[in-house]
Amino acid sequence: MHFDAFDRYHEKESILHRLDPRVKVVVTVLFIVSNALLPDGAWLAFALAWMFVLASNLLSKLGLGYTFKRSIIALPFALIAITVLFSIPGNPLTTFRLFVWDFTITDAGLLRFVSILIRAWLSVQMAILLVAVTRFPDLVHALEHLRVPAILTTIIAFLYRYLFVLTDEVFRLLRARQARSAAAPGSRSGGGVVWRAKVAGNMAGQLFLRSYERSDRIYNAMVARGYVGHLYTLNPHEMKSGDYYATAFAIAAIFLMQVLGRL
Amino acid sequence: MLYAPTPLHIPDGFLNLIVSLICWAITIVTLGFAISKTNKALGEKQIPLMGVMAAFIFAAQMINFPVAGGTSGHMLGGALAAIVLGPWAGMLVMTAVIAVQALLFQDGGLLVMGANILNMGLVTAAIGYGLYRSVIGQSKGVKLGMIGFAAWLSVMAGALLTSLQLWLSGTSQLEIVIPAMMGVHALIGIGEALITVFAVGFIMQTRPDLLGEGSESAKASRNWVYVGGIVALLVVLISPFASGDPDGLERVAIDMGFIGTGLDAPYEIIPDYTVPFLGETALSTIVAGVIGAIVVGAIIVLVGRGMKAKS
Amino acid sequence: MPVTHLNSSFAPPECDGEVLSVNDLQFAYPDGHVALKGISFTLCQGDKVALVGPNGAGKSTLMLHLNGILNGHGMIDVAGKRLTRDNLPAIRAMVGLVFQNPDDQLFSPTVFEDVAFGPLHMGLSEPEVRARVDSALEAVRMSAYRDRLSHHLSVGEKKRIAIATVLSMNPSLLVLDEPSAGLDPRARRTLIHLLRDLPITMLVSTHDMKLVEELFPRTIVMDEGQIVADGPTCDILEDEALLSAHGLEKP
Amino acid sequence: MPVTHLNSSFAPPECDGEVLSVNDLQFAYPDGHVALKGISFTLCQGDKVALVGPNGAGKSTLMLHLNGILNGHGMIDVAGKRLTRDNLPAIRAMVGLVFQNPDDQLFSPTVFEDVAFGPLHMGLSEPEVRARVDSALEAVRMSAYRDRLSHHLSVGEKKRIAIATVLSMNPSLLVLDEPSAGLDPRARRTLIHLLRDLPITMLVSTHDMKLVEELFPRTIVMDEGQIVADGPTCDILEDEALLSAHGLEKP
Ligand SMILES: Nc1ncnc2c1ncn2[C@@H]1O[C@H](COP(=O)(O)OP(=O)(O)OP(=O)(O)O)[C@@H](O)[C@H]1O
Ligand SMILES: Nc1ncnc2c1ncn2[C@@H]1O[C@H](COP(=O)(O)OP(=O)(O)OP(=O)(O)O)[C@@H](O)[C@H]1O
Ligand SMILES: [Mg+2]
Ligand SMILES: [Mg+2]
Repeated sequence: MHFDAFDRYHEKESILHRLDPRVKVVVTVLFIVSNALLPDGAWLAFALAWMFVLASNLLSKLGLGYTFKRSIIALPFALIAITVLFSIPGNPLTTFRLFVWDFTITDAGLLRFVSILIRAWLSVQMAILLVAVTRFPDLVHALEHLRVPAILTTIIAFLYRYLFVLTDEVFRLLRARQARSAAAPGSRSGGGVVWRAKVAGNMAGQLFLRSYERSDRIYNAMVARGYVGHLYTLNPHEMKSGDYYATAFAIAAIFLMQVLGRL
Repeated sequence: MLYAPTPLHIPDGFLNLIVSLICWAITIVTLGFAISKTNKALGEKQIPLMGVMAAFIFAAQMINFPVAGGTSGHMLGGALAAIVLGPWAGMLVMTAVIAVQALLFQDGGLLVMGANILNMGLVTAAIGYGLYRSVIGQSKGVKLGMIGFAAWLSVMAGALLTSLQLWLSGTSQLEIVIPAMMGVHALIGIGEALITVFAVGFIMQTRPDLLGEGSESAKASRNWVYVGGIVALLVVLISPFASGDPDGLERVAIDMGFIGTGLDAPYEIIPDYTVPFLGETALSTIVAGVIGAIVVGAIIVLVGRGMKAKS
Repeated sequence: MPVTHLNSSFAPPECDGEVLSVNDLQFAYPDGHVALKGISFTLCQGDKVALVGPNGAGKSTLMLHLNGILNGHGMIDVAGKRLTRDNLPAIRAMVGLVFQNPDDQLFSPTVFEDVAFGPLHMGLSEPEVRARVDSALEAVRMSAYRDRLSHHLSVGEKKRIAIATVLSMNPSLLVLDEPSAGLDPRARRTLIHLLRDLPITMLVSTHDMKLVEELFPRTIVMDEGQIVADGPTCDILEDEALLSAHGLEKP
Repeated sequence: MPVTHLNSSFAPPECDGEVLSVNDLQFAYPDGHVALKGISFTLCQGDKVALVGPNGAGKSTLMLHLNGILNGHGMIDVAGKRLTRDNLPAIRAMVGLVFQNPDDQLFSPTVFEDVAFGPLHMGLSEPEVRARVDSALEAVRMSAYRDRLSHHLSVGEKKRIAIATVLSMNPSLLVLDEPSAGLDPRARRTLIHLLRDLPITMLVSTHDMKLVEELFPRTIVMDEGQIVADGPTCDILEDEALLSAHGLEKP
């Protein structure tokens, strides 16, 4: 059994795929920060940001709607923001009654709500695109170059590698449980909630032990190849002229959004 | 669903810049401590151990159990990570997990990652470890009971912090978000508590040596008990105020110096979601001009480098 | 492309009660990979059948269908009962599935708890559960291991406990995925004796052609999601062309 | 008690340069379990030797000693160099150890990084590292996999990359722990050809007696922490009493 469902990278030949991962990380973060800075109702800037996302989609050769389709992931969280519809003072738009309470939607509330959603939606699309055009190990290298402490990037690299091994293991455990979740004729299947939680807890404990012992074996494998507490890597990336131009262009575009948003 | 996003992973866009940056600042300082502590205290063996443990926490979050009506319980793992690895390593492991969830699955944003790490990684580990340390040397039953309470409370604390951040950002209304989040997470926390208790019980039964009870000095241990206890106390004190009487929370918050006094609505710390220095004053025009110049300068430098680099 | 050998189709001599019948089973994984392309076969009461084929042939995928963990298109009947969502729990009580890696099967801290999981989940009474556990451990000759921690057992011991975990459910059909992998010759020999002596219908996937030759009168060969041969083991092991076309070897 | 068969002690015909010599090696795990009880043997330049024995015999424990991951009492010399704390790095560059499970060995996200790990830690220059990686991948015929992600590979492919990770260190001695476990017949065959063609001294532990017969002129039998026989494979495989006393079987 092979669990590759977690890979978000999409193999393609495109300018964005070839761009240095550092550039992609920096531009994505700048874009998300810029979104957070845009005032409510900066429609022109939102539109420009959206164009930026669409253009990136096109450049990535993944298709214009690629990130759009996957961006619904942030939507459920919108429930949390729904209260701003009623709570911000402004001109009432409509009032409706739910059970015993009256709710009044104000224009300022609506503006805030829509703006929050747009910001989230634009940001999440950019993040989706980042991992679709950058292989995860390259992303980790970029973080290393951007001065994220080595201990964290190393943990992340191991996490990524063993994510697949251990989730495979979890799925096989879950499967084993499922396979024996039977019912005798005429009786209700399954024990109480606490018993079921105990089974899940035992699985977690079992998985912990195996992970722990695996880490021992990995350590042995590392030592066998000369590891003495320090990790060395080759730098596989080099900034080319195109990378600098792309960064310059993206910064200009993001600055333009900020200016437009405040006009 | 292979991978169920929990309501604690805040996406980008739901916290404003200032709150995001404050959370990042707290997170970075804490992580800085954690890194220097782990670098000092632990051998070379710790690198693969923490990496695989991070993968373990990630995978363990997928172990669920049917509760009722098609819903299922699963766990966050912050308390478990801290109990089995110690607080600092536990925090680093949780940070890696949250970072990968955000980077790879967009479960939680990038700019708000500082907040997410704070809520789900740092506070949960501190509470989990602190409360667990307070019962070291007691009987197994007492230990497991306290572990369950700690796990439950760690989820509640995460939910409380998330609610406060959303409120400070002007995204949610306090008197709605707190009862909603705390209510939901009181239930989620029970799942967390059960799985954590049974998982630690399993380890106590099979490899008690891994729980390393004697590993820390008495003083460090006592400090963690204080940290855990204080955070726990805060959560217990704040949540009923918050859910029952929002004005009460404001009073508590102000008394404790949480926020400056005299604010009409607390989320107007950053009025209207704009950054203060870009108002309609002469000063802001100058600032805007300077920023513009910096941006243009950066672009020129980059283009210059681009011409120099070989293509 | 799998080469289908029609001449080796095979009519079982006599069949006193069908235990399993699979009809035109098709399945694609969520990522679009078509793993089963129309599988049909039947198992009779008491049959012991080997399922062989190269890595990725779809053997494990097929086995996961037999007690409804995966569900593709097509029909599966176990002891005359159609496999549907409604009688899934009943089917699971009849089909005992043992995974390749015993570590996947054993998730509880002690042997007893693991063997008791199935019966407990079936809602049996406590004395009944204890009786089932005892007789299952007896059958794999591991009664002395009742209270041991699963974690500390050797691979061969784990394998036997894994079989006990499904025997305790009194299955009518035992489905084993690569039972001999990773065993030393002695443990493998013990396993062979154990399987030979168990009076249950079984379908066993394996890469161990020697095991196939020794233990199973009938063999099904799968490749690329299809059954490419089904017949008496002796005939199949003689067919060099068939074996080499599907990455197999004569023992 | 292991039965020691002194008559099968064995003087190698000729030896042009000892690559490995182990003398009275003893080891106990921290929990007190004595896993090695005085092991002595030598390997000559170009020898390909099988190490067999039942589960728990101490094969893996012995292998972990050969490049100093564990250290018991006794003497180990690799190419004339005594294994001590001081020349551990030099010894590790000479002894390439491949673990049974390739998932334990391939800990980097990409194939390139994994194969480069050893040379990088030896402090080689960047062009040298790249050249080593290329020739190691060439040797296991996996050059096309350089930039692949490790977790996407099949078991057979992972196994080959695991061998490449130590070949890149130009070892004088290759130590493989159960290389054929879990491979299907085709992948197993490919591995056999690969091992046959590698011109390096190797010590290989395995449960696969057929592999022993096909590939190794000399066999060492271990049981309960001792060497109970060491001699030409053909002699050992004929000695029924020896084999059955140590849970082994003729292929
Ligand atoms: N979860 C999954 N998602 C997508 N494809 C899968 C998944 N599991 C298996 N596959 C693919 O389905 C095919 C059949 O896999 P299966 O595990 O049934 O093979 P198998 O015959 O059991 O092989 P092996 O002998 O290696 O165990 C393979 O090509 C495999 O890559
Ligand atoms: N970390 C450990 N602590 C204590 N005992 C151990 C440890 N690892 C192995 N042992 C014990 O040492 C003995 C030798 O183990 P070893 O792994 O070397 O056997 P092996 O010959 O490789 O067996 P297999 O064929 O199953 O791989 C066994 O009895 C085993 O239980
Ligand atoms: Mg399979
Ligand atoms: Mg071994």
